[in-house]
Amino acid sequence: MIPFLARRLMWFAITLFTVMFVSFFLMRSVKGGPFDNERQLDAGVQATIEAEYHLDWPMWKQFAQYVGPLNLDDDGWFGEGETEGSAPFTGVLSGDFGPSFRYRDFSVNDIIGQALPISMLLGIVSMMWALALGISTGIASAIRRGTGLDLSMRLAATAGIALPNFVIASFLIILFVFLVPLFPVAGWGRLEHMILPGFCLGLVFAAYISRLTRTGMLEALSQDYIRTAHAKGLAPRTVIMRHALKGGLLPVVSYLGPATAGILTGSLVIERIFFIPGLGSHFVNSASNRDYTLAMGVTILYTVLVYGLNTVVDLAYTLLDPRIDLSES
Amino acid sequence: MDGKRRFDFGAGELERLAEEAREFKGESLWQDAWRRLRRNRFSWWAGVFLAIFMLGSFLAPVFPLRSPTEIRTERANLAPSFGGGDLNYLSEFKEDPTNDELDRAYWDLSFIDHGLLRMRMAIFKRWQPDTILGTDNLGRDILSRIVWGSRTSILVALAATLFSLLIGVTYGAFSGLMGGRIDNLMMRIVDILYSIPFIFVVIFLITFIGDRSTELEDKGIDREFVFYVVIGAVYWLTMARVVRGQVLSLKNSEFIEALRVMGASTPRILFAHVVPNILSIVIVYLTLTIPAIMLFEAFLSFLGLGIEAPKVSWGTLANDGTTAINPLRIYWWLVVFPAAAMGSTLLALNILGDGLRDALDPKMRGKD
Amino acid sequence: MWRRCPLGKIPVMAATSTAIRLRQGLAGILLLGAFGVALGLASGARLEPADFTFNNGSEVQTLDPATITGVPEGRVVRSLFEGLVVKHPKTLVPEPGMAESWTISEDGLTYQFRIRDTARWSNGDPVTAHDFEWSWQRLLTPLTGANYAEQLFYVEGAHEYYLSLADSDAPDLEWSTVGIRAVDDSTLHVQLKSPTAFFLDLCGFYPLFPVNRGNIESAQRDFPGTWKLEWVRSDKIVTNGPYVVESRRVNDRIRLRKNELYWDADNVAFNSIDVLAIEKETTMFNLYHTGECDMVDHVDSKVADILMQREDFNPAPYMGTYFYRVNVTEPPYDNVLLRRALNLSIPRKTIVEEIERMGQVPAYSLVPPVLADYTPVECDHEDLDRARALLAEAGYPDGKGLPPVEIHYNSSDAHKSIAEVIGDTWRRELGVTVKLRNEEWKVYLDTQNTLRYQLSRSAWIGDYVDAFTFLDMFVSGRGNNKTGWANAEYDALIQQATLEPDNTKRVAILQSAERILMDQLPILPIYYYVDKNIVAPRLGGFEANALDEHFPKHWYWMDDAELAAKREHLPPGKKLVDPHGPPNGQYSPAEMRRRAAAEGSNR
Amino acid sequence: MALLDVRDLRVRFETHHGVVRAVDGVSFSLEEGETLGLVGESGSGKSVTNLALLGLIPNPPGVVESNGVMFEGHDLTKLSDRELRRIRGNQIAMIFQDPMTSLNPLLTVERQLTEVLELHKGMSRRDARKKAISALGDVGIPSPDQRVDQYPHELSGGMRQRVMIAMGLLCDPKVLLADEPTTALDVTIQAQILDLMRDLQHRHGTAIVLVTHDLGVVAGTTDRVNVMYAGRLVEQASTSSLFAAPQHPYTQGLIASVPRLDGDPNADLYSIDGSPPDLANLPVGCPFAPRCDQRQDRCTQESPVLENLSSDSARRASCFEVETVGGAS
Repeated sequence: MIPFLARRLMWFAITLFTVMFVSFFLMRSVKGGPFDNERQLDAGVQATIEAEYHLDWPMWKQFAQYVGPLNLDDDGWFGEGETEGSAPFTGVLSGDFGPSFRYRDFSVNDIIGQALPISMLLGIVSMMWALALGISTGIASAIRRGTGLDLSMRLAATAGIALPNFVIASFLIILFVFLVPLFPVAGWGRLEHMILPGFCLGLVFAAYISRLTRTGMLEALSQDYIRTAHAKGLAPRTVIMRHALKGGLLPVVSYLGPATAGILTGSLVIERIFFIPGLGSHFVNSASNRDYTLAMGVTILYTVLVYGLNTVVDLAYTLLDPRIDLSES
Repeated sequence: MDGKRRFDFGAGELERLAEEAREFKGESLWQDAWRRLRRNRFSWWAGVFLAIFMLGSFLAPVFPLRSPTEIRTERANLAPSFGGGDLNYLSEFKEDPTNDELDRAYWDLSFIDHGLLRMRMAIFKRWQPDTILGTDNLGRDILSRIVWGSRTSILVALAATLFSLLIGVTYGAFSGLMGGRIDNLMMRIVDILYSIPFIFVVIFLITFIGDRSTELEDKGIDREFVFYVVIGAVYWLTMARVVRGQVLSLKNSEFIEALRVMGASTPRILFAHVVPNILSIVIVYLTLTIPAIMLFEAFLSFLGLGIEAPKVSWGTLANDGTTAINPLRIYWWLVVFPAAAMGSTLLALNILGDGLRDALDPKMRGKD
Repeated sequence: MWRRCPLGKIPVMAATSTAIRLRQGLAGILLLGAFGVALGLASGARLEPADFTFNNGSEVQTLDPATITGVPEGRVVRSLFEGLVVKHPKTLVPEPGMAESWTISEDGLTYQFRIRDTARWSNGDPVTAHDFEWSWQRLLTPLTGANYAEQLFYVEGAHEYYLSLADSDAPDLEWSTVGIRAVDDSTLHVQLKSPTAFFLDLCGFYPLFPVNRGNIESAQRDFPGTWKLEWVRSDKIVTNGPYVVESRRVNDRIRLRKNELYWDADNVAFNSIDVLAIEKETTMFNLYHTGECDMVDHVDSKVADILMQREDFNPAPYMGTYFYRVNVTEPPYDNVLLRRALNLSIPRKTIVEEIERMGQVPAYSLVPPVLADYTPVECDHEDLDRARALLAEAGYPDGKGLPPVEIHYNSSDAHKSIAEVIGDTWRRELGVTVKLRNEEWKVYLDTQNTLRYQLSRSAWIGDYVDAFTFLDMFVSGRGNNKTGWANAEYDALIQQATLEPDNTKRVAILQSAERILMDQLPILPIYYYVDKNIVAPRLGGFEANALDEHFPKHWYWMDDAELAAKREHLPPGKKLVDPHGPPNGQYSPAEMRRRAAAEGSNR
Repeated sequence: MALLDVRDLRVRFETHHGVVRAVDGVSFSLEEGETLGLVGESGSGKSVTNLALLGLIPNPPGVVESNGVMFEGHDLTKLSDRELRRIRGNQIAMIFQDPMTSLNPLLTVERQLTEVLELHKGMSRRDARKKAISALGDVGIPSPDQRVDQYPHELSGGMRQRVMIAMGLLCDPKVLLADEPTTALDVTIQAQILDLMRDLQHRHGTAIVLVTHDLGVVAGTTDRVNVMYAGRLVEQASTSSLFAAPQHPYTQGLIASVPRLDGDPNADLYSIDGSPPDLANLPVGCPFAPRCDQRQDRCTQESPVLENLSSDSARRASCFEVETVGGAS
């Protein structure tokens, strides 16, 4: 376990650095800057602002400053002490993601701190709903394989990935807000605000989970030990719940890592339609606003989440499947 | 026969085993899969539906439809209606239009499309049906936009899938064949690329390449091409992993071992034996990637980064449609029909994909 | 990372029974835990509804009045801060704000403002002339990064002062060289360089709003690295307007709370206002429709025809023009004949009637016709025959030989539709090929700034009520010119206008400048803007005006009687809708007092 | 009366390739405490017979018909699922060929043993655990109190089969259906397992149906033998008489192909030519005819029936070459 985590950590560091490096330079190579505006700034003012955020520095130095915690000054080398106007932030390694260029009254830490809990809450709601729906339909469809039930459930599951979620969301709003007024149309703060967006967001994942469960269950049900369990006289329900389900859900478990990351970043469409101040919109907005620091912040956050979640999933896997030995590699 | 027969493990026996393996995995695999696919009624019909759809989409210029770009604001937001005839608002074609005039009515079309359009004029003259599926806010014909949009969507999906296939298969196969440290390193790189939020990458690639479009267009690289490459570049990762896994398991399998013992060269093993085996999984993956890419194209349209006007795609249509949904008045035809076209195609692709997977899965062999 | 344990190797570690139980209960525990967290978070996030909620269109960049430029920022900042003057909500005529009175010298060069004694910051400190002097000095300091520093360049010595600070090589000028002086706590003296007819208007424009020196300097002291974020935080920011910031969440809402120390607090009705940052049109309209939002700042044109028949939607013209910039630096667009041909064949009527559909007016000039004293000079109206003739004269009969016309715009449905309609007409009527090129916002801006386009979609909205805010833009080499167009005669006329104290003569000079612009056509005007606010019928104190600026300070809920009276005067054909707000209204306290008095006298 | 009386058992699978008659008219009986061998090549229907007895053939595609599978006065094929489950694992237990796949890899040995006791004996988890440990001890597993908490993959192949046997014998069943219990094991382990089974049989008095293709196993373990070919019984005899004088040509072939220590080391080993028939397309006449070296014309036209030998009324065979009571040669 410990060597496994140590190795993970090492790769994590490498991955994180690579991601930071690539995103940083990728982002800067795109035209347009954070302070471009429809009303063109006076060239001097623009230069002043850019200098304040060190955008006039050579790229490598900006990167070093961003990663931190270094104290670079305007002359290009390690400065002595902080000077006025320099060092708008102390660097990622000291936990400071810097000020946002677009939302100038907030630091990236503030923004993530506000948005992450909301995204996580929405993510949890939709993930739970996706799991409940996906697993139950998946099991039912595996058990009743080849029947009408199987077919209709598979069709329903496939329908979840056959339409863009903004189309589904639009239909749902017409249906459950205007025709049958059950839910609020948009907004965030109360429990009933989460239901429609949670449903829309979870639908795609429910569809995938349902398919994975079905395949996993079919695989598990074809195993010899299921025959053994039947031969023991166990009721079909016990056979499925105790003997097949655990193995059948293993593919779902390994899907949870990417799925959770996907739910956090893929919520953009849902956030826009339902006006939810979550994290998803920052993935796109920060890029289109050239909000370099926020974009880097969410990218790093995403990397950490994906990596962390995958590690958690691998650990959970060992709890579910005793055959897996983490000390092997 | 349960060990009742003693094998003489000489070269001849190995040859036989290899032959058997090839036959089993190669030719009969396809026949077997084909048979099983035909038996799976839903997948079969999904396939037939798709084939018809693809053909229809290719033949779009032959259908008696208005140009998808023809704006008739006096006929905006018309509900679906039937009927037809030599309608007076049909003005786009003179008797014998030149290619330039055709391009003006549509966009820069290929010579094939010019030919098809002329064929249409020869068949239907100036006749065309009324707005069967209604018109949008600029009075453009929805049916025509859906049919022509299918071309863009299918093309984007196919091209991007093909591109992801190209990179993914090459990378994955190479990694799997090399094995060891190289494999490990190559897979680490894939892991790292996975960790970069890919929405992000796409937006950057689109803007990055987009703002160099003027220079690139001289080299024949337009926005649409960029689009294929960008999406393809994002989707190759999964492909690489899948292929690499398959190659690894094949590499260690008995029949490859047998071929190696017989002294078959690596390229021969690769192309004659490994590739056909990977193909099955690749085909399954394709039918599942195409829908994913179509949805992604729709997502980009939602962000306003989709296909450029005047061309249409299902993504732009679906997005246009949803903006027409509001509590005051629901131009339902603007969202229902594009959604239905997109939904049925993606559904069919998914069902076909499932069917192919079942048909090609060796474990399912001989079962139903 | 892991793989299945090979059969031969068997770790002889027996799992403890705890681990086994953990394995079996894992899924359940995880699900329960997640559900618990969800419920906990959900119950903690409840927020009481505000007295009034409106959509601001997008998240504000900052609350610092000196550095903002956008319309959404303006709406919020005007509720938080107040300048020397405030504008009348309907006529936009300057009225006393922080300054209770002022005097202007005969030559129009000297202004003397008297700050009102009751002017208070939200922390209780008095607002003094020194606050204005300090804030304006801050505005004129390049390090502040003020986009609108130029609005003070009409002041004596201000431009020179600014330039000397911006140029690191030149010696800095003393602040005393600038004509801004606090004579005492309540007297502010301003010396202008040239008679600027609209200087009073500028004093009500947000860059010239005062900010609290103590507020900024204490943040500067306590948070040296991050003071720029710190002083505007909702718990720290000190304001002098009708409202203070109670809370903020990015991409969600700003909760404004009535400032009880505001000098005119007695006339502020709403105790709290929520400012939403919804960007999606469908969503904002849906929220309005369900009553969760009482005012929406714009709507999708697809529903315009229905909305036009409703009492809550009354678009009115304002100072904005939609036009195409033409890059005149490169052939073939350096040919004025071609520009004229294109201009003569823009289907403006179709665009306003079929795409925009909210009563927009086809534009034939840069300056919109909403100014009382300025009649815009128009270019020629549509004439397809003449367009074809001009095109032939330019050397492209029937469009032959003309390379594809590329229309450049930023990604948006409306811009796309307009470009499509124009392209369609040019294609059919002129025989030219048209290519559309959409670009993501920042790239689009970059393309415009670096003149790498042929035709580019643009718009301009006036900053203050004067034609100058438009015409000044196309002086050669100006940052917002972005067409490469340079005309010495035009430049001279604009310069001449700034020096002319007589308004009638000044207008005539500006008109001759616009005549040059409309003759040379570096821009192709398309339509004039209308505001697109949907406003709850019960909302009182909301007036349409030439700048589409609105003042929450004046807003209140009408009671049923007043609403009924207002509905008496609706134009015919308007449908009534849900009025929003409480039936008994929520009048401003002053109005309540007046009514009570009136009732008393009746009795 | 026999403990288990199988009368004319037929199992067919309805597939798209046609109807596969996996078991075609098999009748036999099992006396208390005896060991009955069921021998044949793979695909001869012996495992299917076993599964059919306990109603473990999935339907569809499997269809089971018979004139009765009588166990203690009940016809097993007529029992409801619930009643049948009460017998499975309790009075008739089953152990399977491959202990690797027949044990659930995701559950501990304890869980897999105790669930049988909880189900059939209504024991508490604690008591069941004690009983499970002692049962593991009975089958010769060292330190059973530790092994009981392990997972199948942590045990060796032999141990796993011991666990299977322990599982089968937990409820002191009257009948143990053992489906190739030693096939997957090393020869030395095979002997140990067989000894163990014999030992346990003596102690518990369980009757065993031993399905195997290994004549060596049959010779050392069983009291009587049924030989199956292509879903039919071709010969029934006591073990000693079968080996002494095999009657059916197939049985003769089987016995001749076993290598003998006393045989000529240089002589080629005998093997039966050809391969077992396709059960979906059985040839007319005797199914063994195509491979039979004593084939007559009649063999390819008529199908022989299983009849008592005229020489030994305790034996039966189905072949025209053999002198039977009913058949004239």
